[in-house]
Amino acid sequence: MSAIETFRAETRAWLEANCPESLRGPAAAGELVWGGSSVEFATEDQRLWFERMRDKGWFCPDWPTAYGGGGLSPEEDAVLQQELKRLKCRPPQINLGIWMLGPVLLEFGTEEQKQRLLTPMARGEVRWCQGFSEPNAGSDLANIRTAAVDAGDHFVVNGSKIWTSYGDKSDWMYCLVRTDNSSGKKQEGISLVVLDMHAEGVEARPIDLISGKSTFCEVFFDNVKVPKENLIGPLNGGWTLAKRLLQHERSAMSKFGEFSLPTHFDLMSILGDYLPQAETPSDIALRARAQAAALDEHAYNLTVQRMGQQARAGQDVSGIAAIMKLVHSEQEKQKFELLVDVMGHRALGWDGDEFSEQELAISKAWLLSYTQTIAGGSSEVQLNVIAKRVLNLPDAPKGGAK
Amino acid sequence: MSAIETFRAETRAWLEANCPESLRGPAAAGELVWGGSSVEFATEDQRLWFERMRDKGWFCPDWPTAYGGGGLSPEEDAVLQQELKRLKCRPPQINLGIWMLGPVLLEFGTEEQKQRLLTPMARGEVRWCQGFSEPNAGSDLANIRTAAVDAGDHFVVNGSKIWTSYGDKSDWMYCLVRTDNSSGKKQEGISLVVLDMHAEGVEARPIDLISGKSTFCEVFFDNVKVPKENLIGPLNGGWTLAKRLLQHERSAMSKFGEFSLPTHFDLMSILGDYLPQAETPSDIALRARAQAAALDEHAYNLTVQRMGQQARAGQDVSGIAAIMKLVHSEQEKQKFELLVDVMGHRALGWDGDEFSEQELAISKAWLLSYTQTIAGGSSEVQLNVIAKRVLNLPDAPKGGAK
Amino acid sequence: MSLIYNEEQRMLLDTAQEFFAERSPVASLRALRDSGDELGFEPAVWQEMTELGWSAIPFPESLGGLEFGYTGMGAVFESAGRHLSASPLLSSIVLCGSILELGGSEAQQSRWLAELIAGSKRLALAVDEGARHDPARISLSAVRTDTGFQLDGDKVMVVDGLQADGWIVAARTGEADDALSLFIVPAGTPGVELKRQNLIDSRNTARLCLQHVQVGPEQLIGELDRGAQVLEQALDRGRACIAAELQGACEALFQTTLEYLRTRVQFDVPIGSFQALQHRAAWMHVELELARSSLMAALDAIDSGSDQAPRLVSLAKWKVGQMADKVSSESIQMHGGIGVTDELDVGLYFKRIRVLQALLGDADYHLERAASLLDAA
Amino acid sequence: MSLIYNEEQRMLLDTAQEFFAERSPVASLRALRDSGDELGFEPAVWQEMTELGWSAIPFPESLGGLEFGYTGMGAVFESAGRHLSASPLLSSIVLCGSILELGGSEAQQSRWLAELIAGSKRLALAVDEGARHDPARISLSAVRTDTGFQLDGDKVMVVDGLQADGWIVAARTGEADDALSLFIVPAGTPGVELKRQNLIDSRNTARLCLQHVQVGPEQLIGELDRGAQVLEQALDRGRACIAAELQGACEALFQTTLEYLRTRVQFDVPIGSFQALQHRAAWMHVELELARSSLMAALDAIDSGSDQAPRLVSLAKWKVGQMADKVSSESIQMHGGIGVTDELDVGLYFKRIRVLQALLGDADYHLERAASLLDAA
Repeated sequence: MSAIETFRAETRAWLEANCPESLRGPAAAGELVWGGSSVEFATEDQRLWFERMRDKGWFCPDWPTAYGGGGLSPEEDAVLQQELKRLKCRPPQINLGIWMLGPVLLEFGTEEQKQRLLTPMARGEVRWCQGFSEPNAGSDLANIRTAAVDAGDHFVVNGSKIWTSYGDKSDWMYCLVRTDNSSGKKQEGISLVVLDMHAEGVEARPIDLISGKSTFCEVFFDNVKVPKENLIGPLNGGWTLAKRLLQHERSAMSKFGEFSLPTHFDLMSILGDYLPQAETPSDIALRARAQAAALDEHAYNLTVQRMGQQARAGQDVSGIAAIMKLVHSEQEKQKFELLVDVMGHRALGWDGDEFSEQELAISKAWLLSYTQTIAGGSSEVQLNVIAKRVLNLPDAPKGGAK
Repeated sequence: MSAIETFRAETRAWLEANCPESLRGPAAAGELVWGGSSVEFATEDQRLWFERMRDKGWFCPDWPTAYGGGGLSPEEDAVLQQELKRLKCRPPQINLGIWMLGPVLLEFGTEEQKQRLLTPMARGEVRWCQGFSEPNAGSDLANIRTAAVDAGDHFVVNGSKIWTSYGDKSDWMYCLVRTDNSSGKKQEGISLVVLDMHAEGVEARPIDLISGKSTFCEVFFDNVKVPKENLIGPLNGGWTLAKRLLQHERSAMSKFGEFSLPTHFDLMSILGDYLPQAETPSDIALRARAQAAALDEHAYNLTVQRMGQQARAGQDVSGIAAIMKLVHSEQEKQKFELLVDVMGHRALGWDGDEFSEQELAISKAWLLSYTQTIAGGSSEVQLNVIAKRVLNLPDAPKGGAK
Repeated sequence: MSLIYNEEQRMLLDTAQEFFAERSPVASLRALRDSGDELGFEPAVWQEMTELGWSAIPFPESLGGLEFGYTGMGAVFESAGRHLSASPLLSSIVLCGSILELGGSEAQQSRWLAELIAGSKRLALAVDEGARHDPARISLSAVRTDTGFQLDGDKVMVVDGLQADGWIVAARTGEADDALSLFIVPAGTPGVELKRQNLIDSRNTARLCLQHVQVGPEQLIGELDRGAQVLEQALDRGRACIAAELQGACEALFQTTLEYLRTRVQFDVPIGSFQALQHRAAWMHVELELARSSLMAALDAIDSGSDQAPRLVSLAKWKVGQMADKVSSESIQMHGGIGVTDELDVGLYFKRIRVLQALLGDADYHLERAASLLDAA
Repeated sequence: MSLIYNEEQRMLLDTAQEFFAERSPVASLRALRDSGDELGFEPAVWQEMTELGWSAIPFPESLGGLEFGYTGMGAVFESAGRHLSASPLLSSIVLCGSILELGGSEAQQSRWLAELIAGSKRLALAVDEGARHDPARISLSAVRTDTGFQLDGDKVMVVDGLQADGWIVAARTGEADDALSLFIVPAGTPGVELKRQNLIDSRNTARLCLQHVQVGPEQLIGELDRGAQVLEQALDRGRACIAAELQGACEALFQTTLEYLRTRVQFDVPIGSFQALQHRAAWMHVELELARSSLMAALDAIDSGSDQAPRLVSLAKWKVGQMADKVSSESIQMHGGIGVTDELDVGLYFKRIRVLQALLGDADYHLERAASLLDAA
């Protein structure tokens, strides 16, 4: 047996022995464990699985053991991922720091920073949030105004961030700040810092959305002191690091999505509940519209599969990858619009006993679907990217996306 | 009885006595008389009506009698138009010169030009065509390259025009030419000239469209001599005149449309023929799509009416007027797409006995409908105009429409 | 056919715009929502509306009305829509008032109509039973008893049903599709229960549950089994007014969106200079104009007593509804991130628009109705 | 499920691209059209295609085929679509060849199949009767006689029907929806008349009129009344190949349009820099990608003998058809004035695309079919 086969056998055995049965298979919303200083476990199994994986260093299996990682080779890491998937093990924790900041710190951080920041991160002791978007920036990410002013051994940060997921529950933030206003090009003069969310002058307020309470926060900085050793990478060189971070966002999001039970509402089955027999012409026409949407969703799922096959065959998938977020978010919105047509006022409930739990969940998901075509790169930005990078259409003399 | 009432009574009596019965009511395509040197009459009635109206000066009732017009006051002209409409008299001739060039000549022409050009025009002896569009211009009308070079007492014209209706059957053309290349702004350096289509070096070739033969021509100029007295308005001042001319285009087109039998295909009645009973779900859904399109057409027709009422009430109609061409041409295209869905291969015929006359007419009209969203200001240009002039959205730093 | 407001109607429109802007702006709706107010409108505002005579607009003079017609009513609804102003004008005046005007006995009219117009009493109409509007499928039953009628069944989407002084209930009294009868059920009648249906628009919407509810014969409106025609006529007036409210809401939302496009700067230029957004905004303008024409035709057809009124009302509700779906969706998207927060009013417009779209028949319902009325013609 | 071409299929694709580009470019179609050629394809090109083995691709080795499958066939059709290349590959090989392979007797197979593959004979399939494809409503009748069968009725949209060596005719032989039988009618049989249906795509399309046509019992394919299943299976293969041809045509047209957007200058900039056009082009790209995935799934399902094949074929024909309508319309509009002239090839693509969209079931037909197959599953 080769070394890697041995590793596979051992890993499989360890997982089978150590991953509690109750944590195999997808988790319902709210049942995932978020690592951090105030980590909470809903069950004893969750605690066990968290601690066992932590102690193996397998929160970050491919990081060096020096920083709390598992020290696995890429081949071993791949085997571990396969075995986790085979057993349908849930991730022992969700941690944006590990998935997004971690790789950038490994690449760009100083030795001191790696020691100080990576080790507790790898032990799941710190909950991280992201401070990129700002109220005035929108799709124009580089339009950063939150200022970090040099004050000798520290920066003084003033400004605000928006769309910070779980900003009110996080321990630390990695954050883009403006450290130089003199350049005409706004991508210059931006720096990446990490800051303590418990520091004086930091306030995180959850944002109310059209769908109600949300996990997004607006975060305000009022003369927040950030020690200079918390600058990551070069001063004014943050834009490059930010782009690198965002490259990790997609895979982080997909990891998150893979393990949470999808709150997927199946159009045709709900249609079957509310419109069991389409008898009138308008019901028949409505059903046909729904069928078309369901077929389109099928075409999208086939495209996900095809992208995977092309990638494995070593073919360029940039043209397909560029459509995925756009298509998925627009199809979801379209699907909920159809559900509202089908369900009538049953999909227009806000709260109260008059509507079933599923009906209220659909109303909320419908309203939230409007967020999905805006957040994480609006549909307009996606279309611009396709036009320019995939179709090679010429740049307008000036301008870009909403 | 007031003078105007007397005029109305006399006019009514004259029309009733002189407009042949056969020329009351709309004309089928091809049954209209086109004035010009080789005017043709399909019936003796057509000749009579043409000559009688000509001799009254009523081809151009509101022009001065000095130039062959009828010399009517605006009030009298309005009465004449009402009475013509009351009796449903067809226009005695179609003449682009009278409708479009005439008013501009009256306003900007020299006395000599009015004498020389207006009088035969007013007698229906000259058939005029328009030479504005060029192959490289498209929606960018000012991008005129056909050059008129000063050669002492005449210009030498080289270049070509496209989309000239009936260029091959016309006697004269009014034409935009470039007389100065030195300006950076392309609207400058353009002049308006009239030229003899029978002159040496002029060649008009009908254009084949995707729908088959068309009445549009491409017109080529190979060292065509144009005497300087044929320059209309100031040298290099043609762009202002061209804009004025185009203002007359809409009313000219509507006059043309008003009197020709509309080749209108009624969606719901054709649907009734080809899909008398919508039984399958797909047929029922298709019928619902057609019904929606028919309702939209109804909304458009109501909007035409509303625009008229607002205009008569002295209200601003620019916001409505700006949508008319866009909506009508897009709805027509949409309607034919639906007809193709309804009629299946019966709408895909090109020629031959295997298809009825109406089926072949629908196929051609469908293909031609693709021309309508491009010609006379593409849908993209219409949308730009609405965005900028009606909605006051800001200009892009640079750019415009396709 | 007149498709524009005349001078008097225009004056009314201006007055109403000013009134709602001052007395019932969007902030009022937000306050009602945040306080969880069950009534869903401000009684003082409603009182002022009645004093301005708006509750008397549609009724003949003989019944204490102004005979100003539904085009005038449309002007008021349009203005209310612009500011998302809540009042029982639809439920108590247009719907229930119409039923009493068209089908009520003199006794019923004298008992109720003056008080409805004065705003001292309110009635609410109970029609819908299923998830979507479909008066042909009413199943709530009314059975004749020795002393009158017994009503049993549930109604949903009863607009302004909570705290009303009574309800007009459409009940099935025979097997034929249109064998419907209309009954007044005064508040306080035993067996009546109300539940709040808290919808996304935060208005007063109720489920009305009737269990062995006894009403006297004097509560029957018009003849037994013959209520469908009066009901449909009243519903059509309501639908036209809803379309007017939708049109007003969409025009206001569109103006807000245009203003955002003109002023919001990204990538160093106003986002309204991006051609893709310009073209989409231009299409929204197109839809608003087409919808406006359909709306005016419907209001005019009601006022002129045209037999085309039902078809034109369905055309209007369909076209305005189509437009409203598009305008409300696009407005959120064009506002970007801030558009999905509760901070802006965009979401409030969106939610009210979507409820109005569903109310008394959504676009699908009215497409089929318009088409079938055309086939029948 | 494999949704990408494997290496061998990719090589075939490259070969086919080169072959059609050189031997049957769009100019060939234009020439055939302008000469009014009734055959609609070039026999020499067809001969070369058979020599390259493409007519043998789908058949088992036992029948003289290459057993290369329909994914491979899709590669050839896609390439033909890119260049609008005409050949009887669909009619004679995919449709009629499949019927003989799936349902033919040994005698029938040995009489026809080798010659079809060699290109020395051609058969054409006669299915459609109405304006739109609907095999469930076939009414052309075949009645048993002393000597065999008598066929009476008309067929339309018979692809490559003119100058064929025979036709496979789907006839009704019983009252049940699927009581269909398939007959070979050799050319020269008395009572057969052909009329050219000159469609916008200038191909060989015929009306086939059968009047008291007598065929012997040896011309019946398979069992009496049991033809529907073989027919549907052959049609599905045809539909998948049509979808492949459509996909190829649309991809080529889209490339042409992109090139035009990049190079055509108006208002001093390339029109492809206008954001409104960029976004529309991006949506075309999206549709092409979704259609491509559906197409590949259908081809793979046929090759793997999946019971999902009919549903996936309908998904593909629907999705590719939807995409094709959009891409063909937008391509004309984006080319502006020159796009509606016959000078450019855009119109030729448009016309062929629209005929292919209608062929063997348009998007509406396949939406319903895909949905009903899902319901049944």
